[in-house]
This record gives sequence, C-alpha cells and structure tokens, in this order.
Amino acid sequence: MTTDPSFTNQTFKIIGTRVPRPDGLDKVTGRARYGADASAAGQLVGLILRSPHAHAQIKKIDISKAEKLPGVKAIITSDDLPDLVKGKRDMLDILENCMARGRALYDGHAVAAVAAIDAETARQALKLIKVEYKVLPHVTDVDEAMQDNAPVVQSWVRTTGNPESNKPTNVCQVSQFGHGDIEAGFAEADVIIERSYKTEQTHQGYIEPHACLASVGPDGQGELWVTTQGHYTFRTQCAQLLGMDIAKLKVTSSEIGGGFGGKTHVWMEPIALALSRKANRPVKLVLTREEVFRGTGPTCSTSIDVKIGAKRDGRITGALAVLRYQDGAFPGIWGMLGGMTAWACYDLPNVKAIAYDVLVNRPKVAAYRAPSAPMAAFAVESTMDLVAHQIGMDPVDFRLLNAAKEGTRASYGPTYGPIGIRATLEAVKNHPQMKAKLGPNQGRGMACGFWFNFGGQTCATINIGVDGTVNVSVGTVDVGGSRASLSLIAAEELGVSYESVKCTIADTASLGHNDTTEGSRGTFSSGMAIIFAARNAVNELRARAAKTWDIPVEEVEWKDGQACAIGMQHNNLEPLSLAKIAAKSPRTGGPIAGHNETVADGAGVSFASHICDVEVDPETGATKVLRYTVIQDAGKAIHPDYVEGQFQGAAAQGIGWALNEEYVYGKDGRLQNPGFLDYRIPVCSDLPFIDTKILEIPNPGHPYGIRGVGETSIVPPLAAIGNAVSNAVGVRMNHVPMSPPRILKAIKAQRAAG
Amino acid sequence: MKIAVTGLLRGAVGGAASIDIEAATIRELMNKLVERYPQTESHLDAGIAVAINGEIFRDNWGEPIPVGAEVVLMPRINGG
Amino acid sequence: MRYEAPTSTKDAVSLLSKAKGNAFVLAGGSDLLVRLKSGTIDPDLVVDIKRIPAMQSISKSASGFKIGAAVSCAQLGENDALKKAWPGVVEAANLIGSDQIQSRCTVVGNLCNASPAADSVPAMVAAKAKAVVVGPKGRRTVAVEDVVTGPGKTSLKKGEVIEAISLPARKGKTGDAYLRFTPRTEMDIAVCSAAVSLTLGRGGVVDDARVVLGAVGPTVIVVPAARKAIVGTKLDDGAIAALVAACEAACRPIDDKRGTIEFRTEVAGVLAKRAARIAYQRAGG
Amino acid sequence: MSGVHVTTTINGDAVEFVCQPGEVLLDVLRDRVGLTGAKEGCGTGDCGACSVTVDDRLVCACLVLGAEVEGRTVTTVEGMASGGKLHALQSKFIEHAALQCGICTPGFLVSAKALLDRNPDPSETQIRYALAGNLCRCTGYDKIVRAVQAAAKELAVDATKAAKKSAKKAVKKSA
Repeated sequence: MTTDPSFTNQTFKIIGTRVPRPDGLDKVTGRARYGADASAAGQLVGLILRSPHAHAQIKKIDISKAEKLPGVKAIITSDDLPDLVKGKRDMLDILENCMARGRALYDGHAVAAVAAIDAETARQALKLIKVEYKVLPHVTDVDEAMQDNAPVVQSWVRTTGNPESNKPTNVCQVSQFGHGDIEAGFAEADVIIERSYKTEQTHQGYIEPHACLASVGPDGQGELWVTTQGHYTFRTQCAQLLGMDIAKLKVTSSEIGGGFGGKTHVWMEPIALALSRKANRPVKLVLTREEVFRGTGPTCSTSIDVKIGAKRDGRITGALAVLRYQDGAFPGIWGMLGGMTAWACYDLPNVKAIAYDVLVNRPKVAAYRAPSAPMAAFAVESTMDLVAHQIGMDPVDFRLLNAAKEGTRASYGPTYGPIGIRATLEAVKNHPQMKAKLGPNQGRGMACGFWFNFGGQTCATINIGVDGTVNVSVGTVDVGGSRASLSLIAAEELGVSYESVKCTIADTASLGHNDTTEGSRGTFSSGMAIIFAARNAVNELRARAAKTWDIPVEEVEWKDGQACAIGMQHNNLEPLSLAKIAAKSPRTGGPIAGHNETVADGAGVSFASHICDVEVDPETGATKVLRYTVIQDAGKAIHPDYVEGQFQGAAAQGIGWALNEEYVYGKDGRLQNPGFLDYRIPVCSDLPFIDTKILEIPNPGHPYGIRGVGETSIVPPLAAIGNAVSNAVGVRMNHVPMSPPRILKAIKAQRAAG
Repeated sequence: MKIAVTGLLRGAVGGAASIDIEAATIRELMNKLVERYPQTESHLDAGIAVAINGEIFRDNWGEPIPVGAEVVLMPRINGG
Repeated sequence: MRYEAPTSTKDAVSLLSKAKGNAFVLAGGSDLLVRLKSGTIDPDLVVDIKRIPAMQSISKSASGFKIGAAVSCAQLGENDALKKAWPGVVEAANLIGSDQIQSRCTVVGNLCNASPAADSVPAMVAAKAKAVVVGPKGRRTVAVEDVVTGPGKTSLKKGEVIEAISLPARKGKTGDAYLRFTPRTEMDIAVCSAAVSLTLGRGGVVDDARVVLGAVGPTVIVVPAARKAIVGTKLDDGAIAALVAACEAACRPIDDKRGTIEFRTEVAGVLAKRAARIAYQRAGG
Repeated sequence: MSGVHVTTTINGDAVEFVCQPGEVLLDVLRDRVGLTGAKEGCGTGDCGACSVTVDDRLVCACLVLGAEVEGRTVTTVEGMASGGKLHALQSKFIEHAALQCGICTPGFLVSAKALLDRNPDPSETQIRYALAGNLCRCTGYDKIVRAVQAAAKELAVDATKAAKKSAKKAVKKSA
C-alpha cells in the first residue's frame, strides 16, 4: 500500500495522517446504534405484505379479518397514501414503489402493511390479509422488454429523448452522447472489433437491512430514526408524500451499516410513518434480508454492444456503444449514466454512445457505487483488450496511447482539466505485479474505470467550547469513516490537534439541508463547507483577539492555531491560542462559531486502473483471484487508511459481481435467490490481500485538492477479471457474472471448435 | 455563444448537438433556454447540469459564464 | 409451539410419538430454525436432543465408531481417531457451513434434513455408515442410504429418532475422500459432490470401492459401475476415464439457480476422479 | 403462547428471562436483555453479524433458540473488553482501520477471538477460512485480516511476558 503525493504541491500538518476514527470505540464494543438498535416506549412492530407475482392487477385487498385480530393497531394500503404530490412523476413513482397502487409491478412489491403489539401478532395479521390478484404477463429481461410484443410495465410511459416516440413502450428514454463522425472513423480504421455483452443484476449487499423507528402524532409532528445515506432527503420525501411540514419532521440518521447507493431514497420509511400516524404510536419497521433483496433497489442488468475501430499504430478512430439498461418497474437514468461513462477514459475523435433506459418487472433500480459505469466498462474494456490483441499491441500501451488527458473533450461533453488516467496507467506499467511470473492456467488482466463524483448542497457548523475543544456538525451521513477525515480537515484549518475536534452528524432539526451522501461527495463537500466554516470561525477568533488586545482586527493574523499581532508596534504581544481566546469568549462577545452553507460544485472526476491475476480450473470453470492491485487518483488522501479501505471495498464488490453475484429470476418472474446463501457475495477466503496505490492528482475545484474516492474502483474489476480469465484459459467471457458454469461452457465450446 | 447539448436534452432542442445562446450566468442561460425551447422546461425540473470549461455545476445558477468559455448542457446525475 | 429438552432417548421418543400436530427434532438447528423462521414449517412441538447423554459422544470400539446424534460437526473434526480412520467423512462433515454452523450442525441433522446436496451424506454412504433408529417399537439399524427417500423426505416413522451413526472399523489399506463443488470457497451449498471410499489389496490394486455422488439426483447416488471401473486397477488413466464415464452416466440432476444439468454432470465426474485419487493416496497407493 | 423461563449466564452475569419457545437467542439478547451489539444481517446463519459464543463455541445467535441456553454461558461483543481495557482485537481493529460501516464488526471480533483462543498463531489462510462465516461488504477483508494478525502478535507477546513473570515468581518462591 503506497501513496504517491508527487503531484501535489500543498503541504499539510495533519491531513494525510492515519489517526484512529472517533466512532471506533463504539463500533468495537457494540455500543454504536444502527437502524434497528433504537426502541421507543410503547412501540409497535411494523411488517409489510408483498406481492408474490411479477406483475398483477390487485383486484381487492380484504383487511377485515386482520383488523379484528387482537393486538393489531393499524393496517394500511395504498388507500391510506393518497397522491399529495399532484402527479409529480418522480415522487409519485417513489410512493408507488413504497406501496403498489392497483398493480403489483414486481415480485416483492409492497401491497399492504400492518402495525401490531408484537412480531408474532403482526405476522398473523399479514396472513389474514386477503389480496385478490389477477396475474398479468410479465417481462424481466431487458432485451425482451424492448420487443414490440413485450408486456408493457407502465402504461403511461412514452419514449423521451432522441428519438422520441408517442406509443406505449418499455423504453422510457434514449440518450445520445459523443462527438465527431463515427462512420468516417470506422471507415478510416484498419481493425474493427464488434462484440455484444450481457451483465446480470446485482445488489449493493449492505449487511444492515433497512430499519427505522417512526413516530407521528395527531398534531402533525413526527420523528424518524433511520439508517440512511441522506436524512435530509428522507425528510423531504417523507414530508411531501405524507403531507407533513418539513420543519415538523425531525429525521435522525442512525449509524449506517452500509449503503453503497441503496439507501439514497425512501423504501419503507413513509410506510412506517403512515402506520405510526394511523395508530398514534411509535412503529419500528425492520426489513428481513429477503425483503431487502426483493423489495429494495438493486442495480441494472444490461445488454451492451461495443464497436471499436483502430489504426495499425494503435490510434482509435471510431468508438460506438449501444447500451440497454433495465431500470426495474420505474423510469430511471441508469442507461444514460452508462452512456456517459462508457468512453470517458479515452481521447477519441469520433465517439458515440446510445443509451436506452428500459422498464421490466423487477424492483425499482437504485444507485450502486458508480452506478451504471461497471457494466459499460466491462463491455468497453473487454473490447479494448481484443483490439490490442488484434493489432499486436500491449494492452497497457494501447490504453496509454488513447488515454484522455487535460484538454481532451470527454465523450459526455465537457473538456477535462487535470486528470489522472494516464498516471494510473503509467503506475500499472511500472508495478511489480506486471512482471511477476504466472503458472499454468493463470492469467493477468487489467482494466480502467471512470467516475464523475459530485458536490451538491452542504452545510456545516463549527462551535468552539470554552476549553478550546471544537464541535463540528455536518449533515452528510458518515458511511465509511468520514468523521475522522472531516475532523482532520477542521483541525488542519484551525491549527488545533485532531484530538480536540469532535465531529457529529447533525439531525435535520439542527442543521440546514444537506444532500445525500452519494456520488463520493461526503468528504469532498462537507470538507469544503468545514474549511469555509473554519475560516469564518478564524475571523471571529481574530476579532476576539483584537478586542482583547484593543487593536484593529486587520492587525491580527491566524498562524498555527493562534492569533498573532502583526507589525513592530505589537511585537511584545504574546500570541493568543485558540484555547485562550475561547476561555475568554464569554466576556468578549459570547460563543465563537463558524458556519457555512454552500453548493459544493467543482467535484473532480476520478480514474482507476486495476491489475488482476487469476487462476482458472479448466475442469470446473472455477476462478480464483490470486493477486489484485488497485491504482486510483484520490486528489488528496485526507485519511489514507480509509481511502485504501474504499479502494479495497470497491474492488471486492467488483470481484463479487464479476464472478458470482446475480439476481436469478424464474420463468414465473419471481426472484429465486433472495438471501446471502445463494446471492453469493465474496467471503474472506475468496479474496487475497488487495494492494493499493493512491495517486494524488489535486482537484483544482477544491481548496485541498480533494476528489471523491468512494466509487471509481468498483468500475474496472469486471473487465480486469474478464481479461485475466481470457489470458488464463483463452476464452473471452461476454456474460457477467463469469460463474463456473458459464466459464466451463465457454471452455468446452472452444475445445469443440478446436 | 455556442452551447453544446448532450443526452436527452438533444431531443428537447430538436436533435441539435449545439445551440447558440448569449448568457453571462447560468441563470440567464436557463431562462433563455426555456424561452427558446419550451420542451426543455421538464428537463430543467428534473435537473440540468452545466459544465463551464470542464467544471460541472449542478445547483449554482449564479455562476458566471466567462467570455469564450466552453459550455455544455448535461443531465443532472447522481451516484451511489 | 412447545419446546422440550428431554434427558433420555426414551423420553424423546415418548414426546415425539405422543405429539399432536407437527413435531420436529432439534439437534443443531441450522436447517430447522431457518425453516421455522421463514414460516415453511409451523411446529407444535420441538424436541431438543442436545441434553440426552447417549447422543452427546463419539465412542470407538472394535467394531468401529459410534457418533451420537447431538455431536456437532466441529467435535467430529476434533476427534483424531475418527479423523484418522475416516478422513473423508470428517472432511465432508467439516465442509458444512461456517465455523458458526460447525459448532451446531450434526451429521444426523444433515441426513434427516434430506437435502440432495447434504455434504456429509455421500461420504457416510461411501463409508457404509448405518443409522441407529429408536422408536416406540424399539431399536433398529438402517443403512444411511435408506434413510432419505427423496428431497425433504425420510423413511423415519412417527416417533422415531436417530440416536447415532455407526461407522465400521478400518482394516488394511483403506482411504476415503469427499469433494464438492461450490462457487465460493465457503458458505455455499454443494452444486455437486462425490465421495469415494476404497480398500487396496496387494500391489496397490483396488480391492473394493464405493463411489457416491451428491446433488445430482433426488437422493445421493451410489454408482456400482464406477466401482466396477476401478476395482482391480491401480487407478490408471483408463480406469479413471471409465470411472468418470460411469459417474456422468449415473447423474440425474436438475437445472436450478445453483447449476445446470450439463455443469453438474460434468463436474460430478471431475470430482469423483479427484476424490478417487485422494482416497487412493490415503490408502497408501 | 406460554413463555419459557430461562436462567443463564451472559458476559459473566447471571441473567434470567422469559421468552417464547420459538424465539431465537438473537432476539432475546437484543429485545429482552438489551444487548444490541449482535446484529441481524440475514437471520439465516449466512452473514455472521450475530456471532456470539455459547459455552465457548462460536454460533450464530439467529440460529439458536433462547430456550436452548438454559444453564449455559453466553458471551457477546459487549463482554470482550475487561473494564476500561479493550481486548487486543478491539484495539487492533481501530488501529488498522479494519472497519468502515462497522455493522459486521461485533461479529468479526467474536469470531476472531474464538479463532485466537483456539489457535493463537493462525496463518493468513487459517484466518480467512475461520472468518468465512462473517460477511463484510465494506473492506474487502484486507484490513480485517491484518488486524487479526496484529492482535495475534500482540497477544503472543503478552502471553510471553505473563509466562516470564510467573516463572520469575516461581523462581522467587522456590528461592
């Protein structure tokens, strides 16, 4: 594990050190409180009844028997959730996903919910609710859903974008990206490779199921304790869907047991609040693992065609991708994101991506770590290796020759500033793994990946205590250790020790709106707000020092955590430390604070290149990952341990996706493997140590040069492993996951072909 | 000033890859966009991002657009 | 539901035979409690057998080993004598689930759950293990392969429990092995599996053998043709090829979320080949 | 529905509770005893987030009935630290950044302790297989394995020190 800071020219005192995280003790002793760890006096247990059908008309829901069961306090159906958003489609979709409105759109779609005095009573009540369904034809495969005769999932959907259409369809949008003349590019090429790929649906697989404790009274005031990536977003959505005042719903984010995009919008939280409102008692609602798989938002399955044309010298002359992503039963932008990211690593004169967003009878797709990019990268990066092979060029050299750089026009539109793709490729070339010997049936592969990263609305407050310790309040949920990084930033900016800073994730009543922790924005945007808040606090500290000394504030500067008087006339004044100023604050104007409200724009894109060695058992098709290296541009690594942790975790998710993870649907449209037994995420013995190399290519859009680091490294593994498998046993896998049956089949087919 | 249009938005501006609008800020650009191409209004509600010289702005409509800047209208996107 | 933890086999049998409604035996609970919680079973009575002394130990005698029904698979792995005599049976038992599951799961539970993919069953069948069944009408001994009659179904009658599994003593040059295929290194259910137990005669020639396949049919499959293929040989390439062909021919698998017919059939042959070689080596061949 | 009365020992304390016959130990610990350190990640024994020990055997608390622990000894993550002193595994997990979201951490700690109690000097492979019943989705396991290795090393040093100390005492006594 190494960090290469040679690109950065900033120097820091404590940024970049590996301090212990502030929430560590609570988490190793079992004291940390997650979604399901809260209780309220008099709380009820909430449970949800879900559709067993992939697509069905709900003719009647009879709750009369369940209502009479002693201990049942509230039952709700969509009748209890009227459309209060006046047909505003994205919100109505969320509401309809929370509870079916006349039609069950996928296996696991909620149709009713109950709150009862205990779990056993609630379970019995669910059994007593009688739902009359009329089963409708369904479709779960993205290519089948695009056929003219496919069952239509949502009758109101028409194709928007380019081209548009006005007839009922499952294609909700078509987006096009790119520039240049693609046909001329292919005409110029010496070599053209064209391939089709498929990837199956995967789930984020966070270990903590969704859980919340909701309490709403008849006075319209409410509280929600919930595991979420964005409690402000949850507040807004719940308030709008239930007709509550935003200010009167206080949402507190619990410790979150993983999200990866899956906890970015509401699933059952409005149901819990509605049950609580109806029963006038607190309701605790915790999903089972099966419900998490069937009823929350996995990522898309896809079908992608890629065509690359290149000259003999390795220059790519034309690049085309046609991407078909299923969004589940509600329109999304996931295909579009695939289209935007597909070619982002390269400097291409003629490039095009056509992306289709398609509806099927599966759960509403949610974001999953660099959403949509891994599938597009699998298709593009697999084809890149094929082209390199065809023209007889080393795959790393081929990528380096075509890599994007500062000034390259990105395939999705804008021109890049300083970026790190070439640096990661150079680092791959020089990495010892590239020279390590391989044994029989072993192969090495590499691949690149890209992700945007975001900023967004952010708010932070710094309060300085009379003893000189510092409270930092932020509104971005800490998913992976950001409280440590944010404390480091506050300490660096104020010039105090890390130990004197305490960072808290504020509830919605204590701080202004913050966008959800998604798009790798937590440390980037809250870090930015903290820097500005700290600078405001420093201004106040300077003013207080000036008051103490009775000199103009302009003559006070902040240096190394203390106020210093500038100029000859004050040179006998001893500097005042933050602690000294704080101690006097009651008599110099009261509490000292600094706050900042901002839209943290200027997030920098990031790139990763991965190297992977595998061994394939040619008799069973089993693949073992022997060695794995992640090289990624981090901008500036605030806390290197947690940057490495993000790289390693993302790579592990990508490896699981590449080899084993998939949603398996039966012919009946029902999910066959809604559990950790048969939805196979990697276990400890499946993986080697994952080596990392952090490159620090500063983002000019951030005072410290920070880029998001959380997502990019889930992008390369699918193709890196596919390329490694191909180099190990000579078969090109075009279907993810590359499970043993698929690899063995490919090996047999190749043997048969001679 | 040439404004590049990507993705879905092209459908709302008649399929053009770029359009001409003079604007000094993102707000002025958005106002003129809706005025000229009413179909873009629904996209504006869902969110548009504007890249000015490669830097992407999602919410900051006060951002000035320098003379001669590269301006790209992009979909507003989210992550995991 | 009622929970009882009797302290004798007799009391357990009495509780089970008198039970009204659905009665289940709880040993390790790693299958039963999953089914209980998912609502696939709705027991009126659960009889926990872990407090019955006769079911708690592994005993060795001249005739072989007796493994009590409540002995966890982890305990099997800690018994050196058993491991030495029947390494294949022990490794099969130790493959079930994680360390957490190992602390609880039992080979009798694995058998009575009657899953075609049970890890310990092919190895026990290859070892000619027998189940000691106690019921209201007394005690009987049944070959392990006759306990399971189909997926989720056993030949046990109302009120009957398996008190122990007996494994024969080992004489001469013997070896056994069990291999299964799973997509991950741990935690999966076998996609297909193979157990081989063999005895060597003079000059390293296979005198006797038993080849058993798992997860390729409704119950485990004993493959006499595979035995025939290797008996009288030193596991030369021709014998191995015949063994593989016999195993493939014996497979009657299904397509499901865990594997295809094609994959299971082919890999069952591969596993039988590899298991036979390990067993041969263990026998000193 | 009649409850089962259970007398047991949890983290060294005598505890009594009444639970339903079908209620699992995990629910008893979390909802009746107030120990929420063990988490439910799956409820089917596939994730290990609810790992605890019963009579020093590592189990998933979601696959044990509450009624089964009558007279037994249960240990959870809450019982790992002794007073103000963290167990070496706990401090090494913090030091090596072996947790991100932390939901799996209690289970990993209990499992790793069960491993080191049994095998004080495990190889990397032994650690990986011993922890295969605990799923982590954040870390890729890298830093977890390193933390367990570091804890094993520290415990070995502690054990040597303790042995030397008691040897010295023995020498003094005999003298």
